[in-house]
Amino acid sequence: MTDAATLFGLCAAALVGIGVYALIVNPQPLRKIVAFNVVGNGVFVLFGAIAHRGAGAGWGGDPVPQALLITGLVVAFSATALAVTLLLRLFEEAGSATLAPDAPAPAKPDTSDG
Amino acid sequence: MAEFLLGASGFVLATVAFGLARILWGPGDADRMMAAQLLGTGGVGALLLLGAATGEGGAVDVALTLALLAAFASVAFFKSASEARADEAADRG
Amino acid sequence: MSLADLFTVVAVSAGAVFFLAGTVGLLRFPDALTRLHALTKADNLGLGLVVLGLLPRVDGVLGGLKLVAIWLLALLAGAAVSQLIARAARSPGPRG
Amino acid sequence: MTEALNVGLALVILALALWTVVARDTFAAVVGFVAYGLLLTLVWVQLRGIDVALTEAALGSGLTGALLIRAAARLRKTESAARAERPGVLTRIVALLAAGCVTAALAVAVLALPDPAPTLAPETADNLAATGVGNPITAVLLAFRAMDTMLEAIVVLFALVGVWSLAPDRAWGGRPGPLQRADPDGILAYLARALPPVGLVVGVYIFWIGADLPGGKFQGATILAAMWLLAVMAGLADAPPVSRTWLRLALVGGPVVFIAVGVAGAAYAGAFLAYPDGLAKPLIKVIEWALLPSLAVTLALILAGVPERTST
Repeated sequence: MTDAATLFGLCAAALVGIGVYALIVNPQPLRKIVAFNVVGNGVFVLFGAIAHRGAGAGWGGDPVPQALLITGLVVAFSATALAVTLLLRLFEEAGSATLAPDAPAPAKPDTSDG
Repeated sequence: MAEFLLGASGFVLATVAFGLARILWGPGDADRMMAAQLLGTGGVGALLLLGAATGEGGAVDVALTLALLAAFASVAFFKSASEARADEAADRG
Repeated sequence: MSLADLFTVVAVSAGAVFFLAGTVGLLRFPDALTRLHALTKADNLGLGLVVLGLLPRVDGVLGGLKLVAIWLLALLAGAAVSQLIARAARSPGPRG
Repeated sequence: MTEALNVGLALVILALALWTVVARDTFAAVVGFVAYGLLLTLVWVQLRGIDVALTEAALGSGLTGALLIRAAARLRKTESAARAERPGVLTRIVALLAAGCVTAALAVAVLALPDPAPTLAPETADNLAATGVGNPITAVLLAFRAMDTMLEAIVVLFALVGVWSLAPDRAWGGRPGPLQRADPDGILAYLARALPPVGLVVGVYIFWIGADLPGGKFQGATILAAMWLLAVMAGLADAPPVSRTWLRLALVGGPVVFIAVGVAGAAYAGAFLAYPDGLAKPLIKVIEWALLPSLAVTLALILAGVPERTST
């Protein structure tokens, strides 16, 4: 039977696949951000499984990849937060949150702030 | 004993996972938040049992962090729900 | 099996039953407020019993304090969140 | 038994990931994602990465969840317009093929991983004593790979600069986020009074034990940031105007100390970020103490959002 590292490694592979599909198919930007996070989590779990395989010296995992994972999680959060803020500003400014080039933006009288 | 704790952890986890069906069914946002809240509490319980079964002392600290931030997402939900209502009221004039 | 182990088994099992009850309530009860009722009672008691069952197994005072703190935090969060959710569910609007 | 638990955990996580894709309602998808982040914490415990589990619990399911839920609730009005944009069958088939190929390639790679696995654990163990800290992950973050951590702290700061640069001209330098109306007797205000003192203790505790046990500055800082945001959401505190000098100093303090220690290392120990013999532990502590408040303020302000209200 499979060990935890292989099991979660395969689970991570599936997560990346699910995320890639969602990233392409979902038109809404917020859904794309979520999908991007699913891809990212898949990569992180895969890396964590590799760290777990490298267990040694009395530790449950290789500390070097685990430390890099912490760095990765923090950077992923920063990127997600920036993307979400950008999206909310777009919505505030344009009245819609779409990536379509010729989206029928609702007419907004002159309340722009330059 | 470890086997029992592990089994209990799996049982609690499986139970609250079924509760996730409420996220699927809804019908309201409130129902979905409830399912997430139940998963939060159940997750903390499962984590404590898991830590006790494997002798991983740090699991308690993880559970502590989860319990501390359990309300955070729900508070954000409530604030944005009330903001949205205020907006709607303002739109209607 | 020692007495402490027996205590753990009984308390943790009881806690698991409460989690089950909470889930059944969440899935089967007819509307948001009754579901909330089932949920808050069950998950607070469930976690409380799990914590109680694990208390004899901790080493040191700090470990026990942390376990109790987790339960108290969950109680506080549960009480606050259930009020907030109930208010959101009751207020008029297209989505409750 | 462990195996059954792991298989169950993996299946629920995959089901939730699928749900975030197929759910019609964005809010429902996002709540699914929050639950999924919570379960990932359990995965990290099962993979014996307690430090990572702590980070995931604080950042992944805590702050990210609040961020996405807030955004989904605010963007609800755009929902119906977006449904009209659904891509055609051809796009879906191509996407499915692409996703399948990626998954298959990764799965093959996972099954073909070398045995025994390459590991740096023995090297870390051999050199741990030189750093004076007991938690190998802290040693990696602040001694062996300190450059990564320094750049990471700067990246987080850049993210905040990015958020601020989205401010409309009239609000530049003002307070971030909408004004929160406080209800002093409400349950939210009660929660925001009761929780932060506990959170302060827990956050500093997680930071404090990070030298020898799982924990550290990122996890501690995230908890502190969350507690402050709770007080802001309850209307008990207001975000400061982003042009305040003390705020700017608090933001850059941690990275500046980190860089200064690095430059001092270049002067006295022969390499950037090298620690002189015997001084490793005190220097690591200086960096950690400087980074904790900076990271807490930065993370909190990233979540507080774009400056919207001119300071008066």
